[in-house]
Amino acid sequence: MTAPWRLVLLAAALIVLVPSVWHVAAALPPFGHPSAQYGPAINAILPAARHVTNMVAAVNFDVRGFDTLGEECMLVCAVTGAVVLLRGARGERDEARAGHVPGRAVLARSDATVLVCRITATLTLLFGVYMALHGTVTPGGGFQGGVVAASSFMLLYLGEGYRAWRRIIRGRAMDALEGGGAFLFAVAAAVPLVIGRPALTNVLPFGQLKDLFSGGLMVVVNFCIFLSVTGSFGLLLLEFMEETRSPAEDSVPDEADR
Amino acid sequence: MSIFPWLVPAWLFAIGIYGIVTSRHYVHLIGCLTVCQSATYVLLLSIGYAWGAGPPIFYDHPPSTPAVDPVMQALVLTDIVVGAAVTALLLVIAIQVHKRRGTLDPQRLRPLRPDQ
Amino acid sequence: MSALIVAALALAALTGLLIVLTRDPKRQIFALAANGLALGALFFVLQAPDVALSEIAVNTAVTPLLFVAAMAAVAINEMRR
Amino acid sequence: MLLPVAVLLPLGVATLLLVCAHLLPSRVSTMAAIVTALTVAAICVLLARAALAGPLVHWFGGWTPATSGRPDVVLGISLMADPASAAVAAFTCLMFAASFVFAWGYFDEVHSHFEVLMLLFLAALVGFCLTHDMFNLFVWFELMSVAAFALTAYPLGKSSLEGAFNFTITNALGSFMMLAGVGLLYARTGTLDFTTMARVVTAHGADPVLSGGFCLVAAALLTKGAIVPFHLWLSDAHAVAPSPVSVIFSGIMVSAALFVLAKIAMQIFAHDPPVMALVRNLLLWLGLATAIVGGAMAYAQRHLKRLLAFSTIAHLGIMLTAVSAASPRGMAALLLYMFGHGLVKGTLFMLAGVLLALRASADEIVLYRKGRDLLPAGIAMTFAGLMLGGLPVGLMHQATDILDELSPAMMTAAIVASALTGAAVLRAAARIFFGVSGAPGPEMTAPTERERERDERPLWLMLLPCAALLAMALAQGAAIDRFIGFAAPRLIDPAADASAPVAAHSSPTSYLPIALTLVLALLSAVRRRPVRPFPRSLVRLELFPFRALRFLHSGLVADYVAWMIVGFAILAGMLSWS
Repeated sequence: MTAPWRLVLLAAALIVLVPSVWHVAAALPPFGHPSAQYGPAINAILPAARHVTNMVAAVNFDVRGFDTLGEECMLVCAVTGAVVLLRGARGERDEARAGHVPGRAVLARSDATVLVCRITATLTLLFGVYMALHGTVTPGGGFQGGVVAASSFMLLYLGEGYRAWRRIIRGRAMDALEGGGAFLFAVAAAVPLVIGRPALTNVLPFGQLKDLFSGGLMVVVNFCIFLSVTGSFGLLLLEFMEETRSPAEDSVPDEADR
Repeated sequence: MSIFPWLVPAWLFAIGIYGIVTSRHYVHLIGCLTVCQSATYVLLLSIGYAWGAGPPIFYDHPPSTPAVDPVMQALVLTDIVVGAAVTALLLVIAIQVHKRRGTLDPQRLRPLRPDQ
Repeated sequence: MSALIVAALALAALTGLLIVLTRDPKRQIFALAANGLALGALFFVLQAPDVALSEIAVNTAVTPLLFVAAMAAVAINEMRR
Repeated sequence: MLLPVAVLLPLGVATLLLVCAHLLPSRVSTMAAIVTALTVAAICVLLARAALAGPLVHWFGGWTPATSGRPDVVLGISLMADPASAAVAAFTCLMFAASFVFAWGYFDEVHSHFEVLMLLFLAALVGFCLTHDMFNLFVWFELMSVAAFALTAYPLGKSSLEGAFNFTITNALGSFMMLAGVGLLYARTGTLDFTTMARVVTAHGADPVLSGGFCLVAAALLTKGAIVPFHLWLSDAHAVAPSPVSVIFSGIMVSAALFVLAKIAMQIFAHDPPVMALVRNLLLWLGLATAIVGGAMAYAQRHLKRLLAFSTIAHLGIMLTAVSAASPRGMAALLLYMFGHGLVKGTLFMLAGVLLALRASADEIVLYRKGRDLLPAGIAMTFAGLMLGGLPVGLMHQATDILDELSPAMMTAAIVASALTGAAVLRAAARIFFGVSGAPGPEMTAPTERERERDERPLWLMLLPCAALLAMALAQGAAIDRFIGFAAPRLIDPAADASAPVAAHSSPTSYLPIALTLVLALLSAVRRRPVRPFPRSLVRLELFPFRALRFLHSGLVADYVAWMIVGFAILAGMLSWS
């Protein structure tokens, strides 16, 4: 199909969809007046039932924790897939140097840059941990904290350069964090089964409202997610940066028998 | 006017599709896919929004104050992180395609049709 | 409807359009980051600070970074050919 | 208590394998994967047996409906095993176990990442079948997709990467649609639990928001289930994925999507007139169209895995017509067909994998006579081709007998798809293993590629799972009839206590598919190159429809997405006009 015809086809389909979309939009509960009772019920029940203040975290880590386990595994799955696809072609050597496009000047890092990067990297990492720790109390949680913590690794790259960075951030450590976090989550979900309660039952003490470690099992789940997300995104960034290093003699497997 | 928030997701989805259909670069196409994805986030959060309600976090105000729907937020929250990972997976595929074919133009990349 | 919400929605819709219309993938990365910010702002306005944090951390920081890395990898490949 | 274990166990083993990836020899992780798959299969069989007495429900975190203290508000997520869902989950695990055995040693070099991805895939499929919560369904749908994307691109060849890219884009769009649909359903019903949602839907009746939500969810599931015009991604992905993965894709992943579509339509929307009208009419015609398009495309392929991929599309069309019956007998036909087709198609993909490993090609014309010393594989392939073509034994045939009785359109779909795909497989088998071949017809100009798979495995190890699957596909008997008859009504209403009659009367029409298959296969075996003008123009006339179809299957992701939107517009248009 040529491009104009494809556009005509798409336009026709979209025009057919316009009245349907309008129909649905007009019939939806008016914006700002939701009719669903699920959310309000959560807001009413959970603070007293679980001693936490962040309802989003309560939904994610307790009431709908099973969803989060699935999502967590999805993250692991996507990252594992990405890693397999990158490493499969490249192998696992880590001696190469950073890639460089000719004609672009390489500026030596000043001491100030190194210092600033070290400081900001530490601060970012701490901020990530802080965000994750306060997940059940204030906005934040393992997901956001993990992403922030992982991005601090990138600041290390900026400050320390490729080689030093590779020495600090190890692929295997990231693997272990990623898989380990998700594994602990699955185990934490299964443990209540052993004592005859439904999976993911919150059997730990709930703690005090507004306290850092309130929410019982939620704290554990939150921590597992933090580990796993840090590992996943760290690994992802690591493998992507590997792709930009100087390609030594990358083998392209399916060219071999052609 | 109260229909406007529902039209924004439809618009985002439609232009994302338009971008995908007309794209001539895999990486650009992946960017367009994220537009389609953001449509779902906007829709879900709009569904959960309530006038005059605060965030579903009862740290500064007592638990009895009206708050927006936390369920929709929880659904979107996890999905954003996963969405990024799927985007990464697609980018990896794009990088590998480029290594083998030297191009990222979808018009020239067709599986199992080597001579086109 | 509050003007703030309308403005945030419109901004999200516009930056989305920007992503699609920026055909050069290198420049599209900026559009992506802008869209991430706009969505983050929208989510804040919609009383979803958790989601907004997640959106900003992921879609204005990490995703554009991945795009940059991917484009760099593609450029290095190009050079090799 | 066993119910959550069926999902948690594979997830746990997969993540544990990821942690220990560098410590374990890969054979150990393969063993672990096989044992896990078989354990979960056993759990699911137990669940299916126990569910005969009534559905089993597990509320995660103990958040039962009562904990909300409000009517029609459900806080938690539940898994629910009705006999049919548990049986499909068990079947899934069985296919995975067979695929793991088949792939023994195939994926040695990458630190058990293959097993990790496959086990996550397994967990996702089991969760997908057993879940009773709309968003949870989406989560497993997405996990299943992500695992499938990565596994498709795994060989890192040109075609597999491009196929995986098309697959990812189309199915990611599908999952966005699903999420949006879940959002719409939630906006109207205020719940995500199937049972509660069904109650609210029944109370509301016809409502544009509910119709819109169903439409979006259905579009996603039809994309996964490869129904015309959402089907274009499938032939690219299944043809280029590693053979053990294709076994899963064609054997269970796509049909599971149709199974869940049936479950959602029946359990939630049974009392929503516009949605049910859509299911009964549009899905029937889409199914018929899918059967015809898939069958014709399969017949015109020379790349064996591509041929099988299109034949999967054709047979999915048959399954969709069974869904559209929206009755216990339709569900019985769907279940029987899912199992029968999955087993046969799994076998065929394994045989294609054998050829790729030992003869370094999957092109039936390139492989002409090259399989003469692989006689057991040839016999298995011929037999599987006959089964696909409607040999009157086994699970698939029982299902088509039911469809014959249900409606003429379903019968047509079954006959056309069986005959075309069966004949195509028989033609390939005759060419490769027995050196019997006429002049190539429309398949001559079909796309093909040179590729190979690792060949260190002994032949018997690869043929063992083939034989096992083929033997299971032959199963028939009173026990199966009784179980399916029991499971089918409970798929529509988990609280039902009726039983559907499964045995169908064998009428003369039930021999029609196999007769047609044999005629078509024979025709292609005696085909000669046309010399005189009249046969030549006849051949040109024959080629025309195949060319037109091939033109639509362009391999361009832009086309695929455009057609998806067209399909979605058809669904939405039908709903808003009716």
